[in-house]
Amino acid sequence: MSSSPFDLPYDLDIAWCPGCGNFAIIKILKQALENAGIEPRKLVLVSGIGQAAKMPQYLQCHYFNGLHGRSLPVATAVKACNPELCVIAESGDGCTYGEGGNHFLHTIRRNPDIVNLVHNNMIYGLTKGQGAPTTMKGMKTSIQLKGYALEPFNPLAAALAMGAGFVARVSSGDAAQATTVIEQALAYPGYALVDIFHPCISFNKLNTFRWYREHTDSLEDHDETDLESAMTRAMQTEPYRLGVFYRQAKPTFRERSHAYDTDDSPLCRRDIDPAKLADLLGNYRIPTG
Amino acid sequence: MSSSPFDLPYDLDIAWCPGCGNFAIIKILKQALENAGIEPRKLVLVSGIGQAAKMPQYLQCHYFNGLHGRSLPVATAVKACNPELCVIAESGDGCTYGEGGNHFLHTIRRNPDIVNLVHNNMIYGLTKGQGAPTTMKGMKTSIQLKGYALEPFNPLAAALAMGAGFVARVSSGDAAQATTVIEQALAYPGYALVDIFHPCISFNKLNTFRWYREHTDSLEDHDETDLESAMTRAMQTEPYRLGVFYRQAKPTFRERSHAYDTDDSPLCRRDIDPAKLADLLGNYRIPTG
Amino acid sequence: MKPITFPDEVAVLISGEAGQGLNTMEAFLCHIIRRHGLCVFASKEIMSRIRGGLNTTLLRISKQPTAAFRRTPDLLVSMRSGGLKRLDERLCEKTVILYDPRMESAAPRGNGIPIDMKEIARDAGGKLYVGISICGILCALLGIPEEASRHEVEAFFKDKQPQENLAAFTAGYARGRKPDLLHSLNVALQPGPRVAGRLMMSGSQAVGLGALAGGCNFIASYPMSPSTGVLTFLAQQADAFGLLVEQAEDEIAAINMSLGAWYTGARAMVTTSGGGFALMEEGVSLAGITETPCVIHLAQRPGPGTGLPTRTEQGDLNLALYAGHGDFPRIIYAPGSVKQAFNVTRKAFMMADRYQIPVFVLTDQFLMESSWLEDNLSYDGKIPERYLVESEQDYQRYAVNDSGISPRAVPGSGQGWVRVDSDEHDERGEITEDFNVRVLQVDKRMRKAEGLEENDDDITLIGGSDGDIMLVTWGSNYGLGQELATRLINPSVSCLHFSRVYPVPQKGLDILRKAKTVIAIENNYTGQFGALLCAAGIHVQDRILQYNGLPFAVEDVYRSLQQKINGGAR
Amino acid sequence: MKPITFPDEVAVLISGEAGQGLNTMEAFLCHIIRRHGLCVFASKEIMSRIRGGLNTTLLRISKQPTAAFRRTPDLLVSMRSGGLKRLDERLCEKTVILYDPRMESAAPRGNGIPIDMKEIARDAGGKLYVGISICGILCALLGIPEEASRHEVEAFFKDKQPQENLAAFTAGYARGRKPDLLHSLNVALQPGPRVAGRLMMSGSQAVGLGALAGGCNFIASYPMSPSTGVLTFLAQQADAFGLLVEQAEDEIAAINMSLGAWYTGARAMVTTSGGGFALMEEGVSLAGITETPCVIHLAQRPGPGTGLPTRTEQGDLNLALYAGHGDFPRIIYAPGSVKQAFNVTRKAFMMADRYQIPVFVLTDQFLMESSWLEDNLSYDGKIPERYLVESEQDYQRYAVNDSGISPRAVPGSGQGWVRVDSDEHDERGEITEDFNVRVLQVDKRMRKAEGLEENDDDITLIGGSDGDIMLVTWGSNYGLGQELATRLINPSVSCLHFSRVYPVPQKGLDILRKAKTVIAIENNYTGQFGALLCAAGIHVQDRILQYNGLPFAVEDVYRSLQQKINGGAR
Ligand SMILES: Cc1ncc(C[n+]2csc(CCOP(=O)(O)OP(=O)(O)O)c2C)c(N)n1
Ligand SMILES: Cc1ncc(C[n+]2csc(CCOP(=O)(O)OP(=O)(O)O)c2C)c(N)n1
Ligand code: SF4
Ligand code: SF4
Ligand SMILES: [Mg+2]
Ligand SMILES: [Mg+2]
Repeated sequence: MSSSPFDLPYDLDIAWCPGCGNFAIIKILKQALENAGIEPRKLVLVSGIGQAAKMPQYLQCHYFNGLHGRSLPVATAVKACNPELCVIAESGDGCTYGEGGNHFLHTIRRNPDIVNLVHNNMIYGLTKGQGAPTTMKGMKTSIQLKGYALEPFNPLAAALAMGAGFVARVSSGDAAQATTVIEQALAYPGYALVDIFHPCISFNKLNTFRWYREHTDSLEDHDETDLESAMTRAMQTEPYRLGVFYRQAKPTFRERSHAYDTDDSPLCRRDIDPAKLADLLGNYRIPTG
Repeated sequence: MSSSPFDLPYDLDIAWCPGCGNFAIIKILKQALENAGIEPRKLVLVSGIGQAAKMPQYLQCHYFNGLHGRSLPVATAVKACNPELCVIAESGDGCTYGEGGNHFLHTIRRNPDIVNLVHNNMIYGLTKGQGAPTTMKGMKTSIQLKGYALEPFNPLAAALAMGAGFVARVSSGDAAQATTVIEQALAYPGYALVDIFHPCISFNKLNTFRWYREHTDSLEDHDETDLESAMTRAMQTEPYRLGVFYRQAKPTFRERSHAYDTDDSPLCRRDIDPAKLADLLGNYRIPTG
Repeated sequence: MKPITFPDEVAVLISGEAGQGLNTMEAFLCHIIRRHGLCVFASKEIMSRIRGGLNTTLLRISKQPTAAFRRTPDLLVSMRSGGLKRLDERLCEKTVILYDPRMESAAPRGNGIPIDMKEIARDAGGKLYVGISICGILCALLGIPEEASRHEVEAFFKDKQPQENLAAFTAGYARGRKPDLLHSLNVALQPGPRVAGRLMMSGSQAVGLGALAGGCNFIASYPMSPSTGVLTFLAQQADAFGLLVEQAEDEIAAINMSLGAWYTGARAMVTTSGGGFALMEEGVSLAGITETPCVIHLAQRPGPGTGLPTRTEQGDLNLALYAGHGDFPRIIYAPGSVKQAFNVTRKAFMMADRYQIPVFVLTDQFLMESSWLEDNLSYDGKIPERYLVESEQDYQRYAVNDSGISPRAVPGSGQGWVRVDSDEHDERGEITEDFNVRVLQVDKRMRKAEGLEENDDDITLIGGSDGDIMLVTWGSNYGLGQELATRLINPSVSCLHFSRVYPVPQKGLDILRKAKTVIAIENNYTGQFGALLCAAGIHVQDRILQYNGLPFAVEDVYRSLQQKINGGAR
Repeated sequence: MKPITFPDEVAVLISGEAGQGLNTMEAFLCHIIRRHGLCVFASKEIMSRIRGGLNTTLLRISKQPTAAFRRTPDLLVSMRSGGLKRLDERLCEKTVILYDPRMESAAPRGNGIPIDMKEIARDAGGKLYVGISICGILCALLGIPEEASRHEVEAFFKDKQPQENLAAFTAGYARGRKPDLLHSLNVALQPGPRVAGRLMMSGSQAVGLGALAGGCNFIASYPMSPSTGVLTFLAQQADAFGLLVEQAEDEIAAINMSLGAWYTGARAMVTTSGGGFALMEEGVSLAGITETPCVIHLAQRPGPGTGLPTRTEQGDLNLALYAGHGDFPRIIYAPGSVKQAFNVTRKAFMMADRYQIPVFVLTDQFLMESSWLEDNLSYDGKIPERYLVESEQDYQRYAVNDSGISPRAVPGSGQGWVRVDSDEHDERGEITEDFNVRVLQVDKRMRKAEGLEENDDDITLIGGSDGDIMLVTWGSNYGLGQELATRLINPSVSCLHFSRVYPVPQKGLDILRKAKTVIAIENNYTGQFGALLCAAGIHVQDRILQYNGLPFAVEDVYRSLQQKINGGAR
């Protein structure tokens, strides 16, 4: 691997299984960050818990490795309080769409200017192979012995239904496309979802490198600004389409929150104005005479 | 009001504001239940917390009035454990789509045979008028002083994206249509979402009886089995369409859970077979000789 | 009939339904009576509904300030049918009752004075104006000059039907001067100048103002009674003070957002009640291991479950104390007055920032929604200190040191990396599975608990420390203890109030260790703070507990203390 | 060199990386050694990863059963580079070390015996088979006859590469008979007949089996180490026993589903760990106010936050004890053996159903994932009683009575209405705001706490009750206390183990009140159970606490007790 500003300057024992799709993703991510010209010292990776969520540990960057399912609220606040930072929320499919499903819905509605990378291996990796919301019907797991039976969660369709402005899917097997798409997500001003297909070689024997190659294909003749068509394609399965499904500028959380309407300085550096507070206290005073 | 088998045999002080849309909904519900031939003693209403969630108190039926946001998991389990019961999960827009958003997503994926009635007044009523997920952009509230700013939550589109098999919207102002649709929801074998537009006269000064009349219209020339068209219409706003957007048979949670594959008796009445357990214990015994 | 005289205090209870404007009446009466130069303490008791039902507001009007609830009013005004029946238990033979004979099936026992409520506001505009007419009656009875009153009405209602309100008020005032009222009631309260210049506010406002003083610039929360007032207050101040106020999708999002905000150096708060807080506990534990500061305003209401959503209790002390899995330090403040509410909320931000721990402000419905009078809040106008460092190249977020407080840097300023981890981590913030590093980090975190600064105002002693009986109160029972200690002087009764309940201030324990008889007064079933005192080796001889959803009535506690003291004889 | 002799016990520690088959080795060795007639207790210590890292399995092989962890093995087998370094602290001069010189930079200090691990399984099929070769070596050393061993291998691996495994085992067995090994180690353990017929199982299996015996027919949970084993076990039994097993979207859904299930008369359980349980607390409070039974299996791991996800601790007692806002009764069991795990889980269903309260089974990673040996579980084969009534026309779900236990009916059977409410409610289950009804219902609920039945087996006294020192243990430290009490006889040391920790059994308190010196042994930082005992008036003189993520090593505690007893002298 060629050197990157995001390489750690020391060796670290990486906790992923040798051969896991996560190794491809870290390469892709570093490249995309470099292409997008992100300064490592301005980068904050926010993650939940799971194999994917270990990603921040392996990059030279700031990070907040929080709770299972809770990367998005943390990431939203980090960006809101310091807009100078580049904020990525990165976690697994179980973490983001399972435990964190409610935040997924409502973060999209807020539209903070963050990138949401979801390692979608269609399984719970770290807890050893239970079904995830994206697990395919019929797959047998240690809990779903007769095969996973729920409707698979369609993150792209859900995001579009919530009004997301940047919705994409890539595969760790196609590094070139994945890098470009993530780069674009980083450039997009608002919430950008990139669902990343990748194989869990330890627990998902169905969705292998090969399966992903054979069951995916790039979006073609697709107008990224056409919501209806984006939705139709998001609902398609065979092949699963890869690329940017939808891109549309929308007001971000910064504007919606009004916190920067009259003051550009990052919230995290704002001080209270004691004179104003003293004035306000005066309003509660019982007037004399 | 003509008498109904669901009338309580005593007077109860109803905690809703005089003139509230909820009064129309209770009438509609009683009528739909009667039309559908539901036996009161087989009916369980499960609700969360909010003004809408008080509904079960005012009907002659069994009920489980649980926590804010948590009606769906309770309802799913009640139906799963005793399929002989008719189970309705009924609550407000805040309860179902806000606090309970994650259950909304995943209950749909499970497809239990329940009806989900959501009183959508586009506001938090019981807590005195904060924005709800369905609140319209620009509406001013006690917390959103400059106007509610998030993308409104589109429950129909979300449900369709999750693979729901029965998706409908009605308005408390059109009792005839609402009654028919709820009756159909009761007849549908699987999760049936009925989002019910209704005015909160105390806190929502925008979405009044009149507003609903002027901004809604029935679905016309619509094929209920066409998912794409259902989605397109669900995304439309002016006018908001009313009626059944989508109807499609799907395997229910009963089948997906396999709990009734070989035994028809309700889970809640099953006893353990001690002989089987003794056998199983034997498997852990270190063989002699 | 000899007129009933109220020389020191008159407690007025107004009963009506939601939607009849009790809140406006309370606000207006508090305002005008205080302007007039009398003290008022107002507390309300409301049903969980928007219209209808039966709510009450209690106004204790007096020369000396009071700050506790009373069960039995001197004067009851019943504005809606059913009020007399519901409140029967709270009345005594002396209570004077203004009621509408058309609304009640029977005349009240005792001193009923019929008032034709429908009639009184008819000319002014009908039943919407009954409330303000009643205000007129009360002002007349309190001897507030008519002319001055009318000015106040005009000012108060200048954007809300000023004419109608004035007319209704005037009609009421006239009614109040009629002989049946004037001659049977003699409110001999002489106003004084000492009320002017004081502050009047609710607990919600005080917590909100304290948050501003503490440098709060971010609040994410989910509405829940009785904590929502703080969110609303801060929303109103957002523009002026540059705050971000966000309504979260749920409480889990709220606490996690607040941790994200603190991580960047912002100062965040969440406001919630027991059930909502239960959902935040995993987040509190995250704050514990990541050593991210956090400030939690927990306004209590009676549980379990949804319980009594609009009422009061002190049942969540244990919840706050043991919230979150694993062991980590925390502080719990429990203010008992608006001054304390302002000060401890402000201090909560400071302590959270300084020690990088979760700090609780534990209040309740009674504190939040009552209208209090306060000399001043002693705001010194200082900009809150920021306990942050600029990171160096080799910065270690979790550096082990003597105090246990590793210097905190934020991303985007300095040369180092700010790595924060919910897994056990080494000094750099990287995940570790090394048993020794684990122990070092646990010890480091727990070391902070030993050094937590105590302040003189964490406790308040009312009366001497060598009396016969020491009452212990915490949180919103401050005023109660004060009043009891002042009234019960033989045998000598003192009161020790804790505005910090955890860690229990050493100074407080010292006083209690020397006390002869300790009686803990708490608004919960099990006596949660008393148990904490027991664990600290204090012998708590007796407890006065209540859990019906109401605040303690001062006369109830007075009576039960009398009984305890005199062995039942009065 | 004189051979090292192990007359009573040999503790074998196997170190390897995730993916090298340690679990299979453990299972196979436990099986074959027990078949051979020796006792084995096996516990593991694993990293939070799927491949790589360094994990260990400890096998205590002995004539008499043991059930505690040991820090220092007699024999270490290191299957991966780095193992020797990492485990250095756990070795002593006497430890014999089997290692691969090609994988280690330095020979181990002490009794190293080089083994060419790559070579040994080469012919059988390469490095995948190293583990089974090692098993061959160990079987040879333990004197398990070759012929019998080979049969066991064939049976055990009949669906998993039987030929390769047999070849590798045989090669290992041959290596084990080489003089360098045979002559330096003398494992003089004579097998006996008493192991045959006993039960071997993990804590997860025991809890799962207990749930079945308790009539569990519904489980909804979200995976979380170390609680997932119970979910997996029940999934495997779903078909045979007619259970519904559902993986919930989160822990909040899980607990609410379980309450829905109980509401219908089904018997549900949730299984989770601290962080997941924190999310369930509002649901526990809902169970409290609605008086819906519920059974919660909480398998502890070290916190706060994500902490050390695959390791062990007893840090969540307070969490369970104070979970949920408001006051309501509950029971917490904390089993210390698989027999207790089976029995208390079974009983948890009974008690939950009978008293309509939440009942906890508090375990930990050590209990869940170790392989235990048990005489029998004394299963009586009784179908669990159902504490349900058929409702009459005028049925009242929350009827107030002396016991506080209102007869519970379910919807769909009987003539009455089953109304369950999370708001405070009247006897019918309808929302109330009546203060008196509130008090009646709180009192009714709390009354149940007084009548909770205690059982003899809630505590176990090992040794006499009049000894010099009384050790107190709870939960998974049962075997530890047992071993200590057996070994430390002068001065006389007894041990009192609590398998129910709340309410603390009266019988246990009685014993402790009479004890001379009480020492509480807990695997957490603050000594949470000790604090409960203190609150009950017990003087706990000393505590032995640990919080590094490992179970207590029996020799560590032995040593520190010796020191306490002899004032430092040995
Ligand atoms: C509240 C909570 N519940 C459960 C867990 C246990 N847990 C850790 S990771 C994980 C699933 C991980 O799956 P996914 O997010 O898909 O990530 P992957 O490991 O597949 O990359 C779970 C259930 C937890 N840490 N916290
Ligand atoms: C965990 C929790 N958080 C917050 C609340 C407070 N709460 C009660 S009802 C409600 C909102 C109700 O809005 P909605 O569901 O739309 O019902 P409506 O009153 O409008 O019918 C809230 C926030 C609660 N009871 N529990
Ligand atoms: S368990 Fe699966 S996802 Fe996790 S590191 Fe291994 S292969 Fe990758
Ligand atoms: S607050 Fe709104 S929704 Fe609730 S009862 Fe009143 S009008 Fe209806
Ligand atoms: Mg995954
Ligand atoms: Mg609503």
